Amino acid sequence: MKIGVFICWCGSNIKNMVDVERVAEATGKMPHVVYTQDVQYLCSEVGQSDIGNAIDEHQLDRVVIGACSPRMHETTFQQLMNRKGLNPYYVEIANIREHCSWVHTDKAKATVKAIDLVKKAVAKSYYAVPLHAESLPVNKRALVIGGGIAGIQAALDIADAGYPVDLLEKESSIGGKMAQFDKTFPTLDCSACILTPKMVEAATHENITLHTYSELEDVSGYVGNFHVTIRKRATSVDEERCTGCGECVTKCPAKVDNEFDQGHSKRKAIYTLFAQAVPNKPVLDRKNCIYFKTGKCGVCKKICPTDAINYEMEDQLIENDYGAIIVATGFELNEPTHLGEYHYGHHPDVITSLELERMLNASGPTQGKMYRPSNGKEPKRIVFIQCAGSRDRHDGNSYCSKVCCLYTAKHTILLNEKFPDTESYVFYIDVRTAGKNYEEFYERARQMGANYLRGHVSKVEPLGDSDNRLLVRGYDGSLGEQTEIEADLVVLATSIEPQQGAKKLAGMLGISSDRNGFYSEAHAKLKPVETQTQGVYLAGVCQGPKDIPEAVSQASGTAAKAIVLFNRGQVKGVPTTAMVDEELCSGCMQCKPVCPYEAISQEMITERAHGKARQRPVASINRALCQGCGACAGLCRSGAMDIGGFTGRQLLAEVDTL
Amino acid sequence: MCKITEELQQIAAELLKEGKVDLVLGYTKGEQEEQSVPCIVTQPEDASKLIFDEYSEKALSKYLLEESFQDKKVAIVLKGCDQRAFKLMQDESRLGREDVYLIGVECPGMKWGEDLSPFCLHCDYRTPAKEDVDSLLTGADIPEAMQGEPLDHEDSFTDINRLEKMSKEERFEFWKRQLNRCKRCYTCRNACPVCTCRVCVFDRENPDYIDRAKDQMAQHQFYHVIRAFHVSDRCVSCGECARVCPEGIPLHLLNQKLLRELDKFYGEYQAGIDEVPTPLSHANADEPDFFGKEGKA
Amino acid sequence: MLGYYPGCTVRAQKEDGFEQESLAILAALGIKAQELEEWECCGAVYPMAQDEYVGLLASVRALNQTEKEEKDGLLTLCSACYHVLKRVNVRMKNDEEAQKRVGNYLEMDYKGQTEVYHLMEVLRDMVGMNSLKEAVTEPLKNEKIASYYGCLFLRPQKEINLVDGENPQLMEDIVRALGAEPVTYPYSTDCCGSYHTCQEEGVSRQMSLKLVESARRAGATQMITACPLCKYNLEKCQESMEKEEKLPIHYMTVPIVKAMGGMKTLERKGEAHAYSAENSSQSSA
Amino acid sequence: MRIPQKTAASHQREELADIIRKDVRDCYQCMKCSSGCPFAEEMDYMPHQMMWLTNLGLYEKILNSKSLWICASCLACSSRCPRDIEPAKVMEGFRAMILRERGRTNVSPVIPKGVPRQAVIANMRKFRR
Amino acid sequence: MMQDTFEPKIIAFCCNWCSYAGADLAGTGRLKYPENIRIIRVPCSSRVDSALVLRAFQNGADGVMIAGCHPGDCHYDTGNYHTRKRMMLLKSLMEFMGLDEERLLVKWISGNEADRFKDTVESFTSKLKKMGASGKVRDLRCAK
Repeated sequence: MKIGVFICWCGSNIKNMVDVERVAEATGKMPHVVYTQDVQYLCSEVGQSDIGNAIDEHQLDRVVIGACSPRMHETTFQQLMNRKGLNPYYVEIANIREHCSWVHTDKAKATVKAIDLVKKAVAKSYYAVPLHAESLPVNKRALVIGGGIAGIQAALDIADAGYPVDLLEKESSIGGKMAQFDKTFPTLDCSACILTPKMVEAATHENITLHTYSELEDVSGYVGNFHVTIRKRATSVDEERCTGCGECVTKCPAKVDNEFDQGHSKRKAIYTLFAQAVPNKPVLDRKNCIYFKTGKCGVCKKICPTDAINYEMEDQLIENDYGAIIVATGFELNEPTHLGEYHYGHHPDVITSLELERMLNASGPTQGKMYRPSNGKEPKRIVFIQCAGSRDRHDGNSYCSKVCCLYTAKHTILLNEKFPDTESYVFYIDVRTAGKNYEEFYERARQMGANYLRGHVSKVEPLGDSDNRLLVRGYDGSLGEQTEIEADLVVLATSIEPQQGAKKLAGMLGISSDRNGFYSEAHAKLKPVETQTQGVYLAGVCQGPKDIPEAVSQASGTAAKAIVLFNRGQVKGVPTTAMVDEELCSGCMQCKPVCPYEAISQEMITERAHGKARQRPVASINRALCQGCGACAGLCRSGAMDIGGFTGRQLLAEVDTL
Repeated sequence: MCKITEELQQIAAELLKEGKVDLVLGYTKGEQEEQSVPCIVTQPEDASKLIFDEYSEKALSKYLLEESFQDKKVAIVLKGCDQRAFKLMQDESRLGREDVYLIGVECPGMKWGEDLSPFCLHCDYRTPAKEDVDSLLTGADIPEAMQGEPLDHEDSFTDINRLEKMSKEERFEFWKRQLNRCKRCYTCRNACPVCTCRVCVFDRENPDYIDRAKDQMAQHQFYHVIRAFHVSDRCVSCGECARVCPEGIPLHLLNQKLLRELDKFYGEYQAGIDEVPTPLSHANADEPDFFGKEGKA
Repeated sequence: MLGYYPGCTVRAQKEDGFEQESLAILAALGIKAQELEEWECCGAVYPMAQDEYVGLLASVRALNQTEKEEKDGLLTLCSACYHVLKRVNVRMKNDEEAQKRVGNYLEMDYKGQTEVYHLMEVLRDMVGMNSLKEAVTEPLKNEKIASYYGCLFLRPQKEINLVDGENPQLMEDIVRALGAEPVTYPYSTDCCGSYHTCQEEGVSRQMSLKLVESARRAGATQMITACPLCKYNLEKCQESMEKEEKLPIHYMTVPIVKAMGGMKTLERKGEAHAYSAENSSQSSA
Repeated sequence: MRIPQKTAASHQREELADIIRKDVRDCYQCMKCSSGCPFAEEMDYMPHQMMWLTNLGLYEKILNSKSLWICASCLACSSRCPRDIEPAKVMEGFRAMILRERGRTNVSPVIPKGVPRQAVIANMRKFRR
Repeated sequence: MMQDTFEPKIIAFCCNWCSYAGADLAGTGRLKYPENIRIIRVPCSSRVDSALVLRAFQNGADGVMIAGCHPGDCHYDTGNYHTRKRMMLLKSLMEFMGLDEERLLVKWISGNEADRFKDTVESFTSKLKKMGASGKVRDLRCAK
């Protein structure tokens, strides 16, 4: 073992407070140290070549550096080692700048400390082991979970880059929530007009396979190598045979509330989700089908010209391997029945924003006409209540749903355009319009006549009059007065919530959720689309409330991450992973539950003892998953578990030198 | 002869006769009246040597790890705590259930000098669960003190309370007196049924955590702290460690103290009864933070 | 057998008939209640200060007394008593500090075991709306009745937990069972002015008048309540009106008694119940 | 108004916190309390303003306000407050502070004849310790 | 007399992602603190086991500090939860054995809390100065 010690002056940064020559001299006396040198700037070209020359000249195999923080230049020196044909983990750095010269004022004491720190690094280097990063091949196929706008965008981007994508959607059509909207803010584009082409493009793209009416059943594996089982629910309609003629839908005698229209219309038991559904083939809702309930009927089967109806169809399990998974599962809207003061669910004329959205939609239940559910008459005075369940710690979600301010402005604009004699009143706490052209949009809403009143509504109650109208009791902060409005229709801006099944999915994927149930990104600023699980990325509202452009750009972000991974073709783990000394390990697996990455598993090894071959269990590390935290090593009783670069022996050597 | 011993001899003889097992690991009477020692019976006619009484304290399960027991079909006598240890070994993949025939026995409580062991007074698992063993022998003569509800931890290990009330210096002096007697003979480790590492960390030469030649306080402290830690959440409370100590060091107090802390802050857990992972093998956000703003740090 | 806690207000206003009618209705429907052997004033106000415990004592005594007398729960009629007893009970159930402090002071170990009931709760949960409907002999066909609960029965909903605090339907259900039509009217969950009737009479008059007017506009022929103070305020605000202008304010028991055939009928039924209960208990003994 | 040099002392703020065990800092001024307060017309400071004065530490204004005594603890505000602050409890806290300090308030309770006893007792307890 | 000249020896295990970075930031900001501390870099506070801590004491450390990310901020998600569990146990065992558990300091210091790092080192150093040298766990083998 031949160790070279190099002490950096860092100009005057170290030299002024630490006697570098003394440090070099003191450490030079340590065993195995064959060369010492102090250099003005080790990180410079000159410094680097000094080290390089010393390595050549003295056949050094370990290098110890006394300089700035390893967090600063560790990679610089590791690359140098690489160039010199030495393992990068044979370089050890003593931090004598940030942890010594910069924080102390007594040169004598600082020099003593610097000597200690370099000695510590030398001792550690005695026990250094060469480390290599493991690399594994990547399966170049992506799975996108959720066929809303975010999922569609991510799938299209990846597919356009030339990689195959499977797009999973639990409903019978892709499109998601955006398909239910009428217009989009702040441009008032027709939602369907911009969404439908994307849906069609996704369905016809040669690299995209749609799995509608399907859910995730199981996930195993890790980045680059996920193994996924998809459950495709039985549609009772043979996709191959069905031409989508719609005869069955017309003739089906069973009528149920249409969820897509928020219950403001009826659909059949065999149905397509909406007119522009993709794929445009019906599915049979067995819960409401007369044949499935009573055994009698069978009208759809009789009438189908291609004999596509199959009552015996069963759920299908599809298994596939993927390199990356994009989660774009979207959101649900809170049903505000728990906010008793707003009378939702007790009076038909108290509705949610999404219900209003469907009413305004020309292909919605009223063909774009406004009506009061209680009596079918056109409402003249409409009151909007913001934050109905959002920012509400008492009886709702404590976070801001982010999009309500803007879509309410949109609603008032649309109402004023289409029905000029309606009056809109908006009770709000704050109006938040952070976004390009959003403030202007809010301005436009006010200019067009929407009345904004700053104050939260305390109660909506029936007036008890013949018209069955509502009394809205609020407060106008500008007037400083309680303000009551007799309203024909009350619209609640309900809160955005994670999907019901979000927790279960998180469990399958090994990702975490925040306190509100939205999926957690790996880093709030710098890794906004990644998760703690490598190879799993987040797009859209499943990660937190956001509007369409944000969801779309996040989706493209996830696509870029997946494409980068596929282009590279392999995943490289960190070199400083855990490692198991099989001789010591008894396979007790106490370490397994400690690992946050599920990188530890049990493996059987064969060993010869007393003349016999015997199988025995040991812990085994998946080096592609392990991130090298060492929580397992901190627990292992026998010391069988260790961490490369921070082995028990190395740390002990450091402690012992001090 | 008590009922359990009688039935035990019968079962052992049958198992051996029918060739179901190669040997039976149990207890026999020792040289002194108040002593029972482990014993291996391989012939049906020797089954009459086997006994089970209030001196059958030794945890037998650990023998199963020894080389001489490998590749043999073994029947073993297990009281509650010993069965917990067996279960833990099983959970920790140290042995399989298949080749071992378990004879569970109802434990009447073991002697601790003149009195009953505090472990037994606190124990609520004297008898292995029926479904966990192949045969279960009950009908032990239970002393009065063992009938009814087991004692709380506080009431059985009163020495811990006593020590906690002392000043720090008194405690230090107490342990100094105790630990200075330690010869590091490792009998406590060897007897412990949950000390099941392939190679004990103290037997390794590199790193040399302990210098066997040096008889020094710091070495004793190191050994006993780390031993207590390795056992802590996995302790099955058999009491063997303290019982076998030739110097009579109450070293069980260390792991019992840790157990008490674990129970207090993370909920009760009984190794070998409750499912793994053991408390120290998992941690989560909801657990108390001692080192935040208000912590004792 | 329920324990019965009359409370000072109801006891002092015996001539109102609220107590007599309530007990007669329950007896006729087979519910037995017996006055606690000892009780004192509940304090009329729930102490909101979290660091005060003295205000809890009187109520805890009554709650504990109920348990001591082995009653199946504690019945009360007055809104204030119900509010205070129920909230103190909730606090005793959940607040360990309160358990300790009150326990030490009263030398008893009370942890909120007793259930507190109001008349309307008993009608809903023990009698049932169907049985009540069956007991109606003279349905109140032409009455449109506005129910007024008063704050003490509604809030805080999590603790009182009697009805939906924003959209209560219990008294309305009773009204329906009696064959009358319940009236929905704005402000029905607002305050009547409460004890401002002592201090700022004008304030409470004005607030009560708003309620009465609202009910009248919605077509009510009478208002009912279970709160003595609400009833007082709702009546007092109409004092200066002509008799025919006034909206009658009743205790909720008044229409029930009427629909069930009057007090005489009720008393007869009650005695019949008592007799059969006595007989059955003798035969089983 | 000019914010005075001295706002509420920390011991006063702590006293309030001890009584009510609520953090008024959570108030984001949605005014829901004021919008549903049946006594609002009689108040000099609206409930949401009382919360704001609390946050600003302008206790003097609160302690001298009419609103403090107009509030009858009907709990309409508390039951709807989206921040769970319970304005009625905060007001009660201030009343308790006055009562604890002086044993009585400046208001002398009026007890007319014929009023139900529950009102008499509640009224007494509000103004006297 | 002794107290004035006594310079305690402190060994600190700092998590690479938070406390080590916090110490770096203290350097970048030229904050000043006593020279007594020697920092050992670990990937995560959970890498430190009780044996290392004890060894440090045996080796003559007067104080040992383990610094990790604040709960909820662990770079590895859950590492510091393990640390606080294990170190709480070690501290109570030390206390139970009459050892100076206050010589073992566990602290959460994030990568941007340079001031907190400095304050911690200062207060720990002055506390150890007051306590004097640690003799209770010192291993004579290691005496230099």
